[in-house]
Amino acid sequence: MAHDLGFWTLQALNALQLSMLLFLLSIGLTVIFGLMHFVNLAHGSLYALGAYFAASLAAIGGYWMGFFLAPVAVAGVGILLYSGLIRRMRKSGPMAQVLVTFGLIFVMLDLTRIFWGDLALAIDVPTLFAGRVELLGIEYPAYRLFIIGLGLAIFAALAFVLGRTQIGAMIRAGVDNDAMASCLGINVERLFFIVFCVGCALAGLAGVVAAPLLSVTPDMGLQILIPTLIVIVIGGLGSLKGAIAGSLIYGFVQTFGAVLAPQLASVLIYALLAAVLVIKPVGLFPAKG
Amino acid sequence: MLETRNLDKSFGAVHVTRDVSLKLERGERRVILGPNGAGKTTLFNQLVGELTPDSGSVHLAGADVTALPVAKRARRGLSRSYQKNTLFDGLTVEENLGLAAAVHTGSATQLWSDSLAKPEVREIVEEVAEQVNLTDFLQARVSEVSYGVRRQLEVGVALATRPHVLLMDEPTSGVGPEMAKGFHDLLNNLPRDLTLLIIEHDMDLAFDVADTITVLNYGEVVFDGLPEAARGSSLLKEIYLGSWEDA
Amino acid sequence: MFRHNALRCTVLLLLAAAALFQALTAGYFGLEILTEILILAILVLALDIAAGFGGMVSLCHGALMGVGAYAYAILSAKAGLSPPVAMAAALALTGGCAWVIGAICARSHGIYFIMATLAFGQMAYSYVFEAPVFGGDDGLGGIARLDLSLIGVDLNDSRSFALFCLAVLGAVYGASVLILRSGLGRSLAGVMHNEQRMRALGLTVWRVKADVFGLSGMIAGLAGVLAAQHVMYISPGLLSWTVSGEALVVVILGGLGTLVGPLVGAAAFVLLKHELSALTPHWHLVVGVILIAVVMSRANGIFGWIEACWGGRAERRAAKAVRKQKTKEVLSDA
Amino acid sequence: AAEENIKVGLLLPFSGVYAALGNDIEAGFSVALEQFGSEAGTGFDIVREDTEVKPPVALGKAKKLILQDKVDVMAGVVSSGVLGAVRDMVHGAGVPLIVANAGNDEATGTSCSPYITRMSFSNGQVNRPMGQWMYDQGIRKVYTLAPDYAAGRQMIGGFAGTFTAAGGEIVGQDFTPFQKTQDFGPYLAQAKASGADAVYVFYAGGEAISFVKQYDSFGLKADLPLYGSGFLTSPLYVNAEGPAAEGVITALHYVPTLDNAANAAFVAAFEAKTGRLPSEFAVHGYDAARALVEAAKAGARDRASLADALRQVSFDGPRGKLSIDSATNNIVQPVYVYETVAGEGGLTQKVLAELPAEADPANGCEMAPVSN
Amino acid sequence: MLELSGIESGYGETQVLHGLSLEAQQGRVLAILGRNGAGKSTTLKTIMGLLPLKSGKIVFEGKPIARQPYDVAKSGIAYVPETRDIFPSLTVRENLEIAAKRFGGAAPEWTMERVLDLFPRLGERMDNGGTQLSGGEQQMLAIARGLLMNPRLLILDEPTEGLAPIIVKLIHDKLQDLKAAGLPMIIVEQNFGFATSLADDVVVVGKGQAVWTGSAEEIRADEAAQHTWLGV
Ligand SMILES: Nc1ncnc2c1ncn2[C@@H]1O[C@H](COP(=O)(O)OP(=O)(O)OP(=O)(O)O)[C@@H](O)[C@H]1O
Ligand SMILES: Nc1ncnc2c1ncn2[C@@H]1O[C@H](COP(=O)(O)OP(=O)(O)OP(=O)(O)O)[C@@H](O)[C@H]1O
Ligand SMILES: [Mg+2]
Ligand SMILES: [Mg+2]
Repeated sequence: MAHDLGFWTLQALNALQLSMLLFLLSIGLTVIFGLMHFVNLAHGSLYALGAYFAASLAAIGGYWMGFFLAPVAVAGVGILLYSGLIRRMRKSGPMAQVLVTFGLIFVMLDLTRIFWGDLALAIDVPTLFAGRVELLGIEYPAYRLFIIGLGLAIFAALAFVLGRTQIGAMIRAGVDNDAMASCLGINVERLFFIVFCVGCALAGLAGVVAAPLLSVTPDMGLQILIPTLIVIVIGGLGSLKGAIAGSLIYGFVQTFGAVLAPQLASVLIYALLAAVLVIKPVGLFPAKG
Repeated sequence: MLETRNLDKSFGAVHVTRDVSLKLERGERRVILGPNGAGKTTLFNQLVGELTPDSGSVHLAGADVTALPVAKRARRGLSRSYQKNTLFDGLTVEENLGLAAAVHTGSATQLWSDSLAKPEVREIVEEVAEQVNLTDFLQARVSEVSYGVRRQLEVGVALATRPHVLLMDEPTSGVGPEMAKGFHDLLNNLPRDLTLLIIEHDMDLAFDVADTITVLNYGEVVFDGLPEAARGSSLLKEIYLGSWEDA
Repeated sequence: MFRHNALRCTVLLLLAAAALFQALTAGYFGLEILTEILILAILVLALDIAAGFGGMVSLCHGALMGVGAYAYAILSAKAGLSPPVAMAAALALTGGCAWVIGAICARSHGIYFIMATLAFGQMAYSYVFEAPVFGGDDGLGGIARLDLSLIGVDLNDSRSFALFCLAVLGAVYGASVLILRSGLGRSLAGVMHNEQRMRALGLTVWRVKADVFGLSGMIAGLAGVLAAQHVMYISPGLLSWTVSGEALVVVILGGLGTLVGPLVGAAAFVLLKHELSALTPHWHLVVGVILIAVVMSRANGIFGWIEACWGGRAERRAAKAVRKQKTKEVLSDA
Repeated sequence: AAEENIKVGLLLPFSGVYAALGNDIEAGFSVALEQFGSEAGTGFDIVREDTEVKPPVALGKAKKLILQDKVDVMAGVVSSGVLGAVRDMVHGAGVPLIVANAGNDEATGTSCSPYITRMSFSNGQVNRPMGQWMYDQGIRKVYTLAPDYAAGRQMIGGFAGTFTAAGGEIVGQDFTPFQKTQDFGPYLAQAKASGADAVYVFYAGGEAISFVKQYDSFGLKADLPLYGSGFLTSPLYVNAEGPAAEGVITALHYVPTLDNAANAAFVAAFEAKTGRLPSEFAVHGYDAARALVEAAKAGARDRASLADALRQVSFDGPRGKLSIDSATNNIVQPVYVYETVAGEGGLTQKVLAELPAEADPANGCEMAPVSN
Repeated sequence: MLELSGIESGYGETQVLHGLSLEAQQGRVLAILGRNGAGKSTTLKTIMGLLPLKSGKIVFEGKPIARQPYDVAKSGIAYVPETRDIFPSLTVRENLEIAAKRFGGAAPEWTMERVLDLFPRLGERMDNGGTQLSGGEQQMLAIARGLLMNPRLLILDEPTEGLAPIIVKLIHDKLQDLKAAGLPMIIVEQNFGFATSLADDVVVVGKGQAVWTGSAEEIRADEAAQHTWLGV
């Protein structure tokens, strides 16, 4: 098959779009996971929850209602989780956290089944981004371009907050040594609470954004968990740079792997993960060192 | 016994080891002095292999070991203690010493016998516990003993590999005068053929135990010679020995 | 470092007695469940050796178990080797795979180690899933059980098979204790507590990790061989990461690094699952809530909770110190 | 009295990815029992077990049903893996099993059993007729896509075989990692670049929804019409697919819009019970129960007689005339080509053609008859 | 201004302090001396709320002290721990910036410039990571960080540990200045000379209790006490 330039542009955009979706998801996880050292395996469930909220809200008030309210609703669930469980778990070992969040996956999976049923739901692409756009000589679905743009915008905003502001430095300090940080008069508890909620909201946002593209099913959270973990581990925990790099690598390897080496498509990303960890045991851009 | 040739190391723009060449004879006891941040610990890390120098080489007993990993150098008789305690916190003092002795006696990877129960390991553990005054603490968990005891154990673990060359990074830092004195006695009782390289801020101790003194400043060897010469050196006084009591 | 104490011995004896009683008296479904517990127990023992005593938290033990199962199935059903030979070969193969994975992942820690092992597990899963020789996702049937008729035991009988699994589990437990008490096991404890220092003492750390991971993988492979013989049919689902995840949950639920705890965890988990799934299709929900409750009780799993009730002050202190240490280690690696 | 009742074990997934299918099958099953149960001359006791779509779990549950509950007959099984796992057990114990979904060709091929009767479909069966039909529509070059697992390969294989035999050409084929592919963008670009006249796919469940929507969002439907196995636009998912599914042409053994009396009765009863239109899965459950009733009507009561009677059932059901192929115990049924079109209450299925029933080739099935 | 009476505290079930009492006075420097493991650091950690108070009372400026480190800091106490606890993922500058607060109010106010004047070495390392500093540099940073909080009470745990004598002298001078400016301090020290030359009052801790209390001159003169309690 001879492929022209347009074909490769299209694939590059596909890769970029997948990357940005993963970025939205993994940045939330890396913020909670890397910064708070909290192993939140239930992050994928929050993503699924975001999609479900969006589906229900969209049925009432259209896509944009879901877009704006679902992340807030997921953050609300985050608040419940935080005050009920996570605050008490922050100082427990990672093993206890794995167990609790594994339990949460089970619970949330069944709760979504009880509330929304086993059948897949769907949301329509918002009319603003319906259709396709002429770009670089090809036609590309506008909604996918929207995802790319949204991902980049969130990346820029977070890079600014974490890297350039006082609050970003305080978050990192609290992560390094929360006892000492509180001795310096930093309200670590409140800081982490905010961080956790933002992380949840971002997971919810990823769910909302993914919903029109995919289908909304109870197991979507579990399905996305592994890719997300791969992204943050390839990139290195806790760093924004790592999350974006990991997402891009995942997106491009997955997309071009499917095109160039279809029989290896399912193994390729794992092989890459293993290779990265052999060469750099802490990922490409870990937070420290 | 231990030699470096033109060792050089930078962290980004910070040049921490500048062309350092040292030579320790067998049985020599050398103290490294130098202000904070002079690069003493960094030098140790390069000697044992935890850091790779940018250029230059490290020689142990005549052989170039620059490319060898930490463990292989250690098995050739190079042992160190750390400035910041690096112990097996959840285990007892006895087990801490036993692990080191087991590696030394080669029983650390055996599948068919308990290394810590071996007579040759037990013997070393008891000897070392005696040497570093830990006989009473053998059954205590490291996480539960005081800092001073941990400091002694830090040296004890290094000794339990029965090294030919022992590097000690501020062994008396943070311990009281009483323990510092005990440490002094320990040094005096160590076999004379053990080669010692010690980083120390305690002048009295340094001048007392040292056969030779090396002074580092900004990663550079600024003095290398006998203690007597060091004591009189104005350079040393200026960069280092200013004492608050003189004020 | 592994220590046997009165509490552990008591719990162990009680477990063995309960299993034996069950094996001798239970009906068909009871034996099914018992066998399931016993096989899971072998798997979680393997995982506890690596994770609880070596800090190597693995998400590929399910896959290793699958490798053992598939190796046995292919070698016995397709290559026509006799079951004992196929079994030995399967164990050797799994041990070898695990050794290589352990050696490659040795430099990673904490979550990185988990993900590295996950990667290998998923590679094995994808390969088996998509390979037509292994029956793809439809799986492979017609697997024979070991023939012990020489000593008058018919393993095709559910009761005999359950007793056989119990015997194997006993042997594996004994072997695990020996491993942990050996020079290798001691060094492993050292590596888990402070890898840097072990290296500085002259230990080739990656070898120790690889050796232990290999042994652990071999035990997981044994669980796989038994699972294949038990079900007499295997499918790629065995290698899925969720199996590893569930095993990990069982180990933590039971009590990481206690060897006895995971056994309790295996029994509790399987029984809970069966009781609940009979009651409601939403048994995941209940299991999830129970998991959360156990952790919130702040003990080191069920066994930690038993320990606390037992009340030995010294015990508790020890457990706490060790746990704290572990926490610190995994965290500082992350 | 209770002793004379036939004890039926339902082996279905009620949790896990196929829970929706399990529920639909069960609903169909009970609708049929309500509708025809009185004709059987005996009652039915139902024991349900959740397979969780995990073969070892399913086998454990099957053992429980067979050995402990001592059921006379079992029905269910959604995934082929589960069917593979329980096959030897069922065959060995001589308990009849009515397969209500799993479609792998081997089940009524090399590993067929006189005790296993399939009332659903086989993977090859529902796709094979489409090869000739599409060729007859003037389509010459086709690109195929399916998930990379046994069912995906068998479905595509069934179609490709007849399509190439008719003179068509498969210009490209992709098998996407099963349940790991959420973004079909890369594959769609490949298909577009391949120069095919049409695309033929098999996807089901969540993958089907994502696929259809993404296919539409790239604007491919106009130049490159989408065909496939009918699961792609099953009534279970088609509403989630929305307008993207309009105009997609697929083939399946059942759609709820089939125009016959039996179907009208079924649809009405099913809607009354669940408030939904029945899917092909519901009809599997429905017909499985119906077959059971037919067997009981013929006087069968115990395992052996039920097994024997089940392979001889034949009736006019919602899908048309059904019978069991005595050579393989697989169902013989017509296949319907339908287009998904906009209707009053959402999307609906417009039947374009009924392709005649055809028995599967024996596929290596050798079966001893059940002794009477 | 800070008064501890009969406090009991420790790590989990290991009780370290057994009814320790001491008092730090407004405008004065209190030195806590004692052998290794006596419980000096434990006392400070208990004050800061890092360890639970099992019994006894801690009163700061007439009010019972809060039990969360954050609230303790807010009430005007700055703490320089033995282990320094520099934040590794922050640069030196960020380590300092996040501590810059105005909780207390001892004039003159500490600003970034003043702190860098005090420790010029830090100025050269402003954009380095916190843990890329040598031990001594980290100690300077920890003290600088405490000062930037502009505390009403400064608590220092072994501020001279691992420092070259020239830096020790520098720190001594600077602490002397702070004392002159009226900043109350509590200092835990191994360096007897350093501590007693700076302090007004001295408490010797032994086995978790205050075993000797008096002025700095007294302990300097009292060789017997020195020998008994400190082993010098
Ligand atoms: N984390 C801990 N867990 C249990 N016990 C501890 C812990 N830290 C210290 N201890 C114990 O508390 C006692 C007092 O320790 P502390 O650190 O207060 O001593 P110190 O007077 O500051 O001594 P040093 O001069 O060595 O710093 C010691 O006996 C020590 O064993
Ligand atoms: N990993 C690193 N990255 C960057 N710079 C480093 C790193 N480690 C050390 N340094 C710098 O190297 C210099 C020397 O540090 P080193 O720890 O060797 O000093 P030292 O002589 O042991 O001092 P001290 O007596 O205070 O322990 C310091 O300026 C330190 O900031
Ligand atoms: Mg140093
Ligand atoms: Mg102290």
